Amino acid sequence: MTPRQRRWIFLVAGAGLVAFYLWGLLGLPGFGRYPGPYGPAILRVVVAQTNATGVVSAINFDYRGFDTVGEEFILFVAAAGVATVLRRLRGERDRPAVDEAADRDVPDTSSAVRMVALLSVGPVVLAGWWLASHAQTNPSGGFQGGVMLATAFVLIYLSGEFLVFKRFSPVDLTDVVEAVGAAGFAAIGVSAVAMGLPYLKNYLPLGQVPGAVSSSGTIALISFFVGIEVAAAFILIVGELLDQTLLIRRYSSGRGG
Amino acid sequence: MNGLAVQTPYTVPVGMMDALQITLLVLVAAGATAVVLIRAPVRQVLMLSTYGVLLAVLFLAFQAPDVTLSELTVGAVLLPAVLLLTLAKVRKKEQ
Amino acid sequence: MQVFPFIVVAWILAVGLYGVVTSRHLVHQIICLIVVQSSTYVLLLGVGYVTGAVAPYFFDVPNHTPAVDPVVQACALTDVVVEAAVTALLLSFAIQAYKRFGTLDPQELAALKG
Amino acid sequence: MDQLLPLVVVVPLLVAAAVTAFGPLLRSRRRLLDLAAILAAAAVAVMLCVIMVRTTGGDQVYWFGGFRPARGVSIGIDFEVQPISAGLACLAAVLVTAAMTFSWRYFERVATYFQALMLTFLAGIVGFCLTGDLFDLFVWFELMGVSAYALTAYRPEERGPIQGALNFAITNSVGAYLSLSGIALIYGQTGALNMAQIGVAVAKHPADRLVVVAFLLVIAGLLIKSAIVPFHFWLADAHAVAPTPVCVLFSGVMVELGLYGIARVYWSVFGQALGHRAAISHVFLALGLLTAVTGAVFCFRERHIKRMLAFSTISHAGMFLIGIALLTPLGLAGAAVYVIGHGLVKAALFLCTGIVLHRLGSVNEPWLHGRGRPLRVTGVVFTLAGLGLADLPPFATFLGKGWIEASAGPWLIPVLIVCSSLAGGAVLRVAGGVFYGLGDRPTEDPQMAREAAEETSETAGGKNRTPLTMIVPPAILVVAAIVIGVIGQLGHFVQAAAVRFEDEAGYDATVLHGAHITHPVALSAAGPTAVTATDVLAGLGSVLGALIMAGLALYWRRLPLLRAYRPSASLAASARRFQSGVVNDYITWVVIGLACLGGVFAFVVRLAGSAPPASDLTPRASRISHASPLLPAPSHNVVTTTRL
Repeated sequence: MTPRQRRWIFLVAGAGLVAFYLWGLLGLPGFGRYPGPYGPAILRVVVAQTNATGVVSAINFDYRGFDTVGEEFILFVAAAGVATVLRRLRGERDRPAVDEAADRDVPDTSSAVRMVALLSVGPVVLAGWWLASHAQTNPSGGFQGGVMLATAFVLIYLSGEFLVFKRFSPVDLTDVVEAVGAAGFAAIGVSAVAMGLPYLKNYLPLGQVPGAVSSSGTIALISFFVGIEVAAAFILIVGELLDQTLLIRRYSSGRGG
Repeated sequence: MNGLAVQTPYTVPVGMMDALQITLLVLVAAGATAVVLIRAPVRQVLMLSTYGVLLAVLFLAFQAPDVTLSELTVGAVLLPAVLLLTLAKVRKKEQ
Repeated sequence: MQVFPFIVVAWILAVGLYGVVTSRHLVHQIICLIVVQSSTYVLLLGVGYVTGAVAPYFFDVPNHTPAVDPVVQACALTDVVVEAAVTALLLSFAIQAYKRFGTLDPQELAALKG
Repeated sequence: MDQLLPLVVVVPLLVAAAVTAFGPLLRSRRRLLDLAAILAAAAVAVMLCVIMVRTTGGDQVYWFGGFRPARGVSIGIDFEVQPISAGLACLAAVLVTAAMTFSWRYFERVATYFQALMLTFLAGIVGFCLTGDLFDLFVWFELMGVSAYALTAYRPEERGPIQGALNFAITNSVGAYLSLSGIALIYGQTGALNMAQIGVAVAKHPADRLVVVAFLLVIAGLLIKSAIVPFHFWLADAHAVAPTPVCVLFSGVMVELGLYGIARVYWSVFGQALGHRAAISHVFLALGLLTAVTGAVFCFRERHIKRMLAFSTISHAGMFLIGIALLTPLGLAGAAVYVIGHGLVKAALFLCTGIVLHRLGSVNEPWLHGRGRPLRVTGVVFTLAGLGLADLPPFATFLGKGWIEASAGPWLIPVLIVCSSLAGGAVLRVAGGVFYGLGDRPTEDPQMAREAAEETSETAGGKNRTPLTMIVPPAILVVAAIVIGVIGQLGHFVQAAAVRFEDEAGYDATVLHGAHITHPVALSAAGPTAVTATDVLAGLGSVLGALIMAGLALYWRRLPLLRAYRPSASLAASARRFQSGVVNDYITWVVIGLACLGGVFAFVVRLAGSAPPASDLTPRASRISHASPLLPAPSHNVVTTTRL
């Protein structure tokens, strides 16, 4: 198909598909009239059962925790896939910068940017940590906290210290951390099985006060592992891309693939 | 529906909520269209970031602060950063 | 207001698909895929919304305050992670495609014709 | 609760994480990690075998976190395991084990991530097969998909894998998002994610338009995954370029999983509400026929062996869809056995192709002509597998196809014979030409030489012999395909499983009310299990047809008629037009196909006018307690506790 044909065919067929989709969408009960029963059933029992006041986290890490196991491993696979696809290939280091821009060095970062970036690393890490450890109470959780921690990494890049950072944080270590995070979550579930309970059964003491940091049993623990996993996965992904943009072609003896 | 609403420190009157949501929905629809129609890669990424912020605010109006936070960190910051890195890698021949 | 959010959902899906189909640049195409997926967030959160209800957090409101559906929010969170993962993977493919083919136009990647 | 059920998903995930974590530390002892990964896959296969045997006494339901449903409302996620789902997952585990054993000596250096990705792929498959929750289905579908995309691009130093992976990933992602839209849509109406619970809820509104749209959207992603025409274009691209051990899984189970998913959501969620069984059956039969014929024709013209096998998979996917679309237990049972048999022989064929690539450095059929003579054992295994693909008695493929034909009636027999002859004929043509040097030596044209040169080996070093780890797995798989075909008890077992799979009311009661199916009908056969003379004749007919087609293809230069017309030339031109390699085209086809299907469904369900037959209107919820053929009313032991 030529682009022109494709566009016209799509406009006709797409209109049909969207009309069909709308036809179904308009059969919904109407916006704001969610009929239940899933949500209300959980809302009725959640605080009593888990001592968590952040219901979304309670669902993600307890009621539907098994979904989250799969989700964590999707991220794990993506990081592994990015590392596989972007690994340094045979011959790549021999080839000088042909298709890549040799004229683009790491830009010299102005000291103002560098300072602001470095200064904000601390607060961002703290915010990430806080989010990851308050899953059971507030709108937060391991996922958001993990992404926040990974953002700190991007800030370090902005500060122009990427090469320094790389020296201190070998990718192998990030790999290990990521695997520990992903496996930790799955292993918490297995520990319940080992005690004869159902997989991912929330068996830890729930604490006294609903919404306290120490409440809600395994939810807090799982959130912590998820935070580690997410942060490590995104650091791996961003790191691989930075590798591609900055390092490959400039150093012939990098990390072999 | 008013019988259902309970006064909380954060309660917004239903009518105002409606107006807010409609505005945000229009903005989101326009944002999505803009993201698709802008063909210059870097500008498109910046538009995507804006779209991410719009979505995040919409989700807040849908009473979903958790999703807002994720959409902000992922859709408005992390993905655009990753996309810009990719574009930096492939930029040379585009020019 | 009854149906408007769902019309927006269909619109986002339609423009996203239009972008994927007409795209001449892989990064652009991947971004359009993100737009397609964003229609599912709006749909998920839209169907779980309850007019006048609060967000499902009970640390400062009484336990049985009517709240919007928390399940779709959990699903949307999972969905966001999936988006990030798939996008990262696709971008790494795009980088390699650029290295192998010297172009990012899907029409000109020609390893697999016929 | 059977504690094995979570472990079959979690064990491969944990081992994948461990392999990744220890990879850098144990660089000098790589074999340890390889062994751990293979053992993990084998352990999953064994566990699934045990689970499958246990399900003969009744479905197994597992509630994660111990959240059992109360009063028919589920708040957790469940695994609902029936013999068919456990069997398909078990096939996947067996094929992963075989493929990883094969890779032991295949890749020069197996990078860390290969094992991890294979194991996560397996976990995704198993989770997808066993889950009873619609959103959970999507999660495992995505895990499977993401692993598959990464595995396709495993050799990023070449052009093909990158483009194949892009086409695969973009097409399937669009499908996955459409599926998710469908899930959200049905959730908006029913407020449930548990399949049984949705099924009960939607059955209260028969043929509702939302249900129709949600059904089509949910199966959109599955139709793409199962490569049903016109959603099939990505498959040939991905298969042609993925590493051969990975192709084993793509062809052997991934495509079939899409069909399994369609069957699962049809029977446990939408079937009762959609009604109009005859019309829906006809729509899917038409899709299946179109796919079977298209795949077979394209398969026959293909000269790139991996692409050829890919098109044969498309053709077979069409035949499986026919079996499912008959909406009878016998057809479903036939499809199940056919999937197992096909998975085993197709895996063997891909592994043999991998050996050819390893030893000879190409998969270009004309170039390979006669060069495979030294590979005697490989040739024998390949030929046997090819005969199995052509449904030779007593292969399991023959058994499965026989049931599908018996259920459909005589009109289907010639169609399936033609398809099997074309697909099987292409494989036998390769066997004869490459391994025995039969037929006329093709003239070396420049294009062929270029294609052969483009194809580089996936392996390096040690090419003058075939390691045992490479030849033993395909041989075992072929033998297994024969053994399964001759087990006498199999017929009863599979057909009973199919009856249970289609028993919607029984499914609902088992999941939502903890009922236990003990009725003897569920444990015995549903149709004729004896092999009839017609079956044997049909099987032999397709083998004969395959041999004739292979002969014609090898010796066509000696037949003036064929030399004059060269039918394959025009086919090649049309193939080039459709199979363009441009992902934009593929998405356009997806949209076209879905718009057409949507129109048909809308017409069938809403505008056909006449009320559906009375039996379709029986609300499913009210049927639970008494109407299931398998569920005697007193056997309910309803569980109402929310938490353990």
